[in-house]
Amino acid sequence: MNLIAIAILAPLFTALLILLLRRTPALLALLGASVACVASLMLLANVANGINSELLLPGLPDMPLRLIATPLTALLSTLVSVIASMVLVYAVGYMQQDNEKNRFFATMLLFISAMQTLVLAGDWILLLSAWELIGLSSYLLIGFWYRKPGVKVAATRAFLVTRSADLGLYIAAFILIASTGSSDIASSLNTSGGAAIAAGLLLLVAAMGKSAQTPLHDWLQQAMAGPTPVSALLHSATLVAAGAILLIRTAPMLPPEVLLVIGIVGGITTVVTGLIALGESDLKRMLAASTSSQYGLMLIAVGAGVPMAALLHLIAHAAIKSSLFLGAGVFQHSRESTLLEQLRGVGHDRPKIFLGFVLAALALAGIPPLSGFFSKDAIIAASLNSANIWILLPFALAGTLLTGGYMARALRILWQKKGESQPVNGLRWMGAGLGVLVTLAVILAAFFPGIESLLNFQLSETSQITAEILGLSAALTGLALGWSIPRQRLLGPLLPWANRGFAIAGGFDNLMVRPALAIAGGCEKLERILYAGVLATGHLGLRLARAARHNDEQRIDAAIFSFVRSTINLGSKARKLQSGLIHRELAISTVASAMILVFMLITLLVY
Amino acid sequence: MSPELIIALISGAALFGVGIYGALSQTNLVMIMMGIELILAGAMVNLVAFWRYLHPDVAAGQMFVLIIMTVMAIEMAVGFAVAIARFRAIGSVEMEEATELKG
Amino acid sequence: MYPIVSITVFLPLLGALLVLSMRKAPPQAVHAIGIITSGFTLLGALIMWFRGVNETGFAQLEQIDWMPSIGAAYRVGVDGISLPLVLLTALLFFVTFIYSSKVRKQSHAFVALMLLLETASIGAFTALDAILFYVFFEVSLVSMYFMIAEWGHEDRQRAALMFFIYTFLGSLPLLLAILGLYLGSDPHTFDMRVWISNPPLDGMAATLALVAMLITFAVKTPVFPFHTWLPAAHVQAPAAGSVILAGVMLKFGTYGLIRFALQMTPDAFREAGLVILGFGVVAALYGAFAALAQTDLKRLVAYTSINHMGYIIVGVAIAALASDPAIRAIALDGSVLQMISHGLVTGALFLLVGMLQDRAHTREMDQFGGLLKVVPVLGWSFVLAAFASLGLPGLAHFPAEFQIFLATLQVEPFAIIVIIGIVITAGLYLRAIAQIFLGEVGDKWTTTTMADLSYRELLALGPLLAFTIVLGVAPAWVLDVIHKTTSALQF
Amino acid sequence: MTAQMFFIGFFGLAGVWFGIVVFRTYSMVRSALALLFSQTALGAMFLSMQAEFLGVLQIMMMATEMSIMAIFMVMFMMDPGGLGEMDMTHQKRLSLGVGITAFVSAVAVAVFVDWGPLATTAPDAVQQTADLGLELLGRSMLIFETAGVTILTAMIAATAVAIQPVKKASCHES
Repeated sequence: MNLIAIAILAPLFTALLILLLRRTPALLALLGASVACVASLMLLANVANGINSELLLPGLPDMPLRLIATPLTALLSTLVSVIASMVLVYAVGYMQQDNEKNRFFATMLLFISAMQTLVLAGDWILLLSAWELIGLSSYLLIGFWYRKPGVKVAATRAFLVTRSADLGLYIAAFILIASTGSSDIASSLNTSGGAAIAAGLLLLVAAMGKSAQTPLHDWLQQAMAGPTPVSALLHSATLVAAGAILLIRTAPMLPPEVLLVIGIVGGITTVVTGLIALGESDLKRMLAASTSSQYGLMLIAVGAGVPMAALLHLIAHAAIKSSLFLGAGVFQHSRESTLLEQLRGVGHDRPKIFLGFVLAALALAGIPPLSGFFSKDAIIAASLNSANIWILLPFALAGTLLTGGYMARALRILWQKKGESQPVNGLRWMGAGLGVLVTLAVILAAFFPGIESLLNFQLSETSQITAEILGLSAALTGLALGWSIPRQRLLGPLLPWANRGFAIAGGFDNLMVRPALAIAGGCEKLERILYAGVLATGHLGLRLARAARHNDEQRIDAAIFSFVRSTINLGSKARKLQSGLIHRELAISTVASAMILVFMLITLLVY
Repeated sequence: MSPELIIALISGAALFGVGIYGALSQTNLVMIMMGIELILAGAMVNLVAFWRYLHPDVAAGQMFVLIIMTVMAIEMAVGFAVAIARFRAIGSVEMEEATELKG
Repeated sequence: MYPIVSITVFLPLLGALLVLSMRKAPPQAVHAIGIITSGFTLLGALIMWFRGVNETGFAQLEQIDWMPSIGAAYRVGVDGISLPLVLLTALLFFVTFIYSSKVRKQSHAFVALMLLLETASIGAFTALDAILFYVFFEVSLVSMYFMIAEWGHEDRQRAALMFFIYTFLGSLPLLLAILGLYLGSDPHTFDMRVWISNPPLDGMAATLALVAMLITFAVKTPVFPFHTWLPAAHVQAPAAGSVILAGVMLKFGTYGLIRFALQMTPDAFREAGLVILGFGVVAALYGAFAALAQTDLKRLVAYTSINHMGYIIVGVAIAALASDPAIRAIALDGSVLQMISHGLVTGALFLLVGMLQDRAHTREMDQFGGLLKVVPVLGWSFVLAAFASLGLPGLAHFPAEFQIFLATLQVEPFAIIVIIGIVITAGLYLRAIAQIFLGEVGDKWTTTTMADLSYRELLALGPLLAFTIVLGVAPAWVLDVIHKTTSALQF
Repeated sequence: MTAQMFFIGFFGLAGVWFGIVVFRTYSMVRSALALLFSQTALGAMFLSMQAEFLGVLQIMMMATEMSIMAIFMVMFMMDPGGLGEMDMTHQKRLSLGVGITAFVSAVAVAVFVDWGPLATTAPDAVQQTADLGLELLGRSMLIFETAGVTILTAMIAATAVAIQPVKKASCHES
């Protein structure tokens, strides 16, 4: 039995099992996730020993579906399964109160298996399918509490934005398949020229959608409507990561122009969403914004031509951000809110959790020796070494700075002052999941060399020092600023705009929804006109037919009736003739025979 | 050419005409029957005359006369039967009153 | 070796006669007859499926001389394009009979009419003789007219009138085209195989015949602007009628487009390819946008089927325009598979809408709300069907649309704008789900108790949804049959 | 002016005269007798035309027949004696016209048709009768038999019509 299949199918089957059994969902979920975890770890081990495995499935004619276990995919799969299992462990505690655990865990497992498929996919069709499926499962998860106000909007928005961006992936996949004649990703990596540029830009669009890059970033913040474990999974290793993963995997084929565009998009995003995070007044929404910002950094790395730096940051960020969210979830339970105002001083009430939160925050800010530090430095180094350093470097540094800023602000608010919290049950499970993730966040850097060797890739040593100095200084400045100066003064005039999420021209609504609805309205009008027209013609035809029929009936009836009447008259006349008097009959017959005789006589004379 | 045939035919014609007049003019069933008798008699005269003066050697002429006699007998029989029936029914054989056949 | 095709075609007719013969039978018995007959028909279709198709040409041929003097004969047979449609038809009728087993209004006539319709539909897909095809075609139209006019909803008369106008407009040109092909063929024959193997007409004549056929099939498919009968008919038709109309009878149009227009006048079709492609693109986008504007759920589904059929038109046009046989095969695979998946998904959707209407007695989406809490099974089934309809991978529509778009991009890149349709459909389905099933439970439904799906409804719905998933996850088992024919297609 | 011609003319005239007399009297009995005489005159006319068999047959038949008729007259007619001069005719003018027309046309035919040469001699009585017998039992067998059967039928029918319906009588009595 193939490990790849196990890694994908174990969560799926457990999900079905949960739906069938309808009991002990948490246990089954943990079981499935751990099986997947073991499978992907074994995959990683195999790959480390240089055994790349592949799985071919029957797909479309001449286009088989393929799953591949290369170092990159195996690594990502491991990341996904590990983070996911930890989040599930946490969720066991978090969802104790909820009475729809079955649905929750089943959807989570579906989500996990879809993500596994995405990272292990070896051809475009499967990638596309998984890409859409995680969209679906995130829709289901964000809309999990579908009765809450605003949730359905958030879920719909999330799916719709990503779906519209997915068109890019569709068309890119079509272009690549057309240009190489095969749906295999590996073979399409060596396309070049116009096809590569077009495909690259389209892939970027898709990635922007999934990774919530500007200007498609606002759906991610709304996605906070879902349960916290969902957010943790969404932002760390699964949904949002998909975009970056896509770019990382296709980086080899991206021509420099596209790389530049990617870098710029990432840079803009990291700054804009960083500002949003800084101006945010809701903890979870702030974390969401920071997610966009971090993925902006990764895009910068990709744009700088060092996708591995992006990969490292992806891995580190996965652990960090998930632990941050989990911590936020605990705070939320203890204060029944995620507004920073409500959460003031919650750190005092939950010291252990807060410690983990702090560690993760510092890691994200990039403080040595935490993992975030190394990954960020890799990115900064990459931008230093890239051709267009003057475009990318400022963005990278600004992103780092902002990261420090909003994390420091969050920490301060969470620590300051006292407030009363309520007991949280299931804390043990949550603590367990959170603990593991925080440890990962802290020590993950130790694995980086191993990963580099696994992907036989060496981060450039040159300007390593510069990068470290720049990054560290930026992070520290950010922390100091964020801790000391309130956001009003930091942002100044930008604040309201940031709170509005820098919605350009009304954002998604005005740019896409309204035009679509307007067109739809126009179609509807045209529809009514057409309908009325056709109906009118139909009625006209019917009326004509009816008139003709009427007319005909009149004529024909008249003819028939007159005929009948005349016949009747004739008959009555004949009755008069038949008097019944013998002598009269006799006379008539005699006269008649006389006539006949005359007639015969005439004929006789004529001939 | 000798006029016997003509004379015979004329008398036959006369009988015929008289018979028709009688048959049409009489109101009494029996009288009507008499008229018919006369008509048939006229026909008989003609036949006999034709046989005698045109084909005396063919007996068919006489045969036809026999047939006509038969017809006369039948006419008599049926006529009287009807007369009896009518008389028994309404006590008269006046044709003015026989309007049952009126359509 | 039984003539399984003919048996499958005429079994429902026998059932109908049986039903008509037993006037006194109670409705339950009548519906039982209907279900059993259609079940056996489905069995026959499955046997046909397992007998399979040939590499080239038609398989399972059955022929009886009918009017030898004019070269018309009773000829039936299947190939990779018609066989899946036959299976789909049998399945849809089966589930429809199960679903509508609650119909009490003149159940005799209803069941008889449905069975007649089934014979006509399967016959139209298996007929290899133009006259035979036309006869089945007409019979199906007429019986559907009665279905709408008799068992429809509030405004059925107008809808039936609409349907009548269009069918009247529609099927006449086809007859002319058939006669033209007949006169063009030498020796004169109505054998469609001959017409396909060497197209009888060329030049202007072929173009005229093509135009005639296109009119007919455009009305049937339907293509903008000949589509206005569809929403009216769908909204007013009973749920069973909608399922059959959308699932089976719309396929006449696209099947005819491939079987007649594309295969019998290929050159003319290739010349007109761009026009047809344009029509397809417009139809797809227009259908999507018009659906977005709807508030009536059933109209919405009806318009999305215009959108999906538009994709099929695009696929066929692309297949005509493509020079590379591989791409042509891809496009045709996609188109045929799209027919199947549309039949399954839209059938399921119309059933669900019907169930919803039975419960709520309204189709206005803003009347509902939070029903996912009230009727979870119904709700999740609808979600599944809706996502299938918006082309989610792993569900029926994705492989088909993927192939169509893939071929489109390779042949006519500009036509790829049609892909916008999948976003629009996504938007409108999500909005529908949000309005009907998500959010707070509408106060109307908190007071009135709404029952979840009964066994009958589950039985009707289950097969469709199951096939939807199977077709999406493993399309190969259907695609192999289709591909065997499309890859060998010569024109 | 041969004797035969004279006799033919005489008897013919007599027959016609008596025939006219039939409708001139007001008494049934007289009419019947007149008819009897007319028929007898005809019989004599036949004889004078050398058709002995037919002549004799005619005289005998008509004698019987007319006597039967006279009896019926007495039975049925009101006023058998014809003393009350009641008119028992109608549509006289029409009848007269028709009769005269018929007579005139027939005479015209008789006069203006060219009858060709007349046969002077006729076979003698024995020969005639033999011929007639052969004729009847030979060529004209069918006609003859038909005539016989017809007479039989007529007799039966006449009887059936004439006898009093039994059922009706019983109804009367009860």
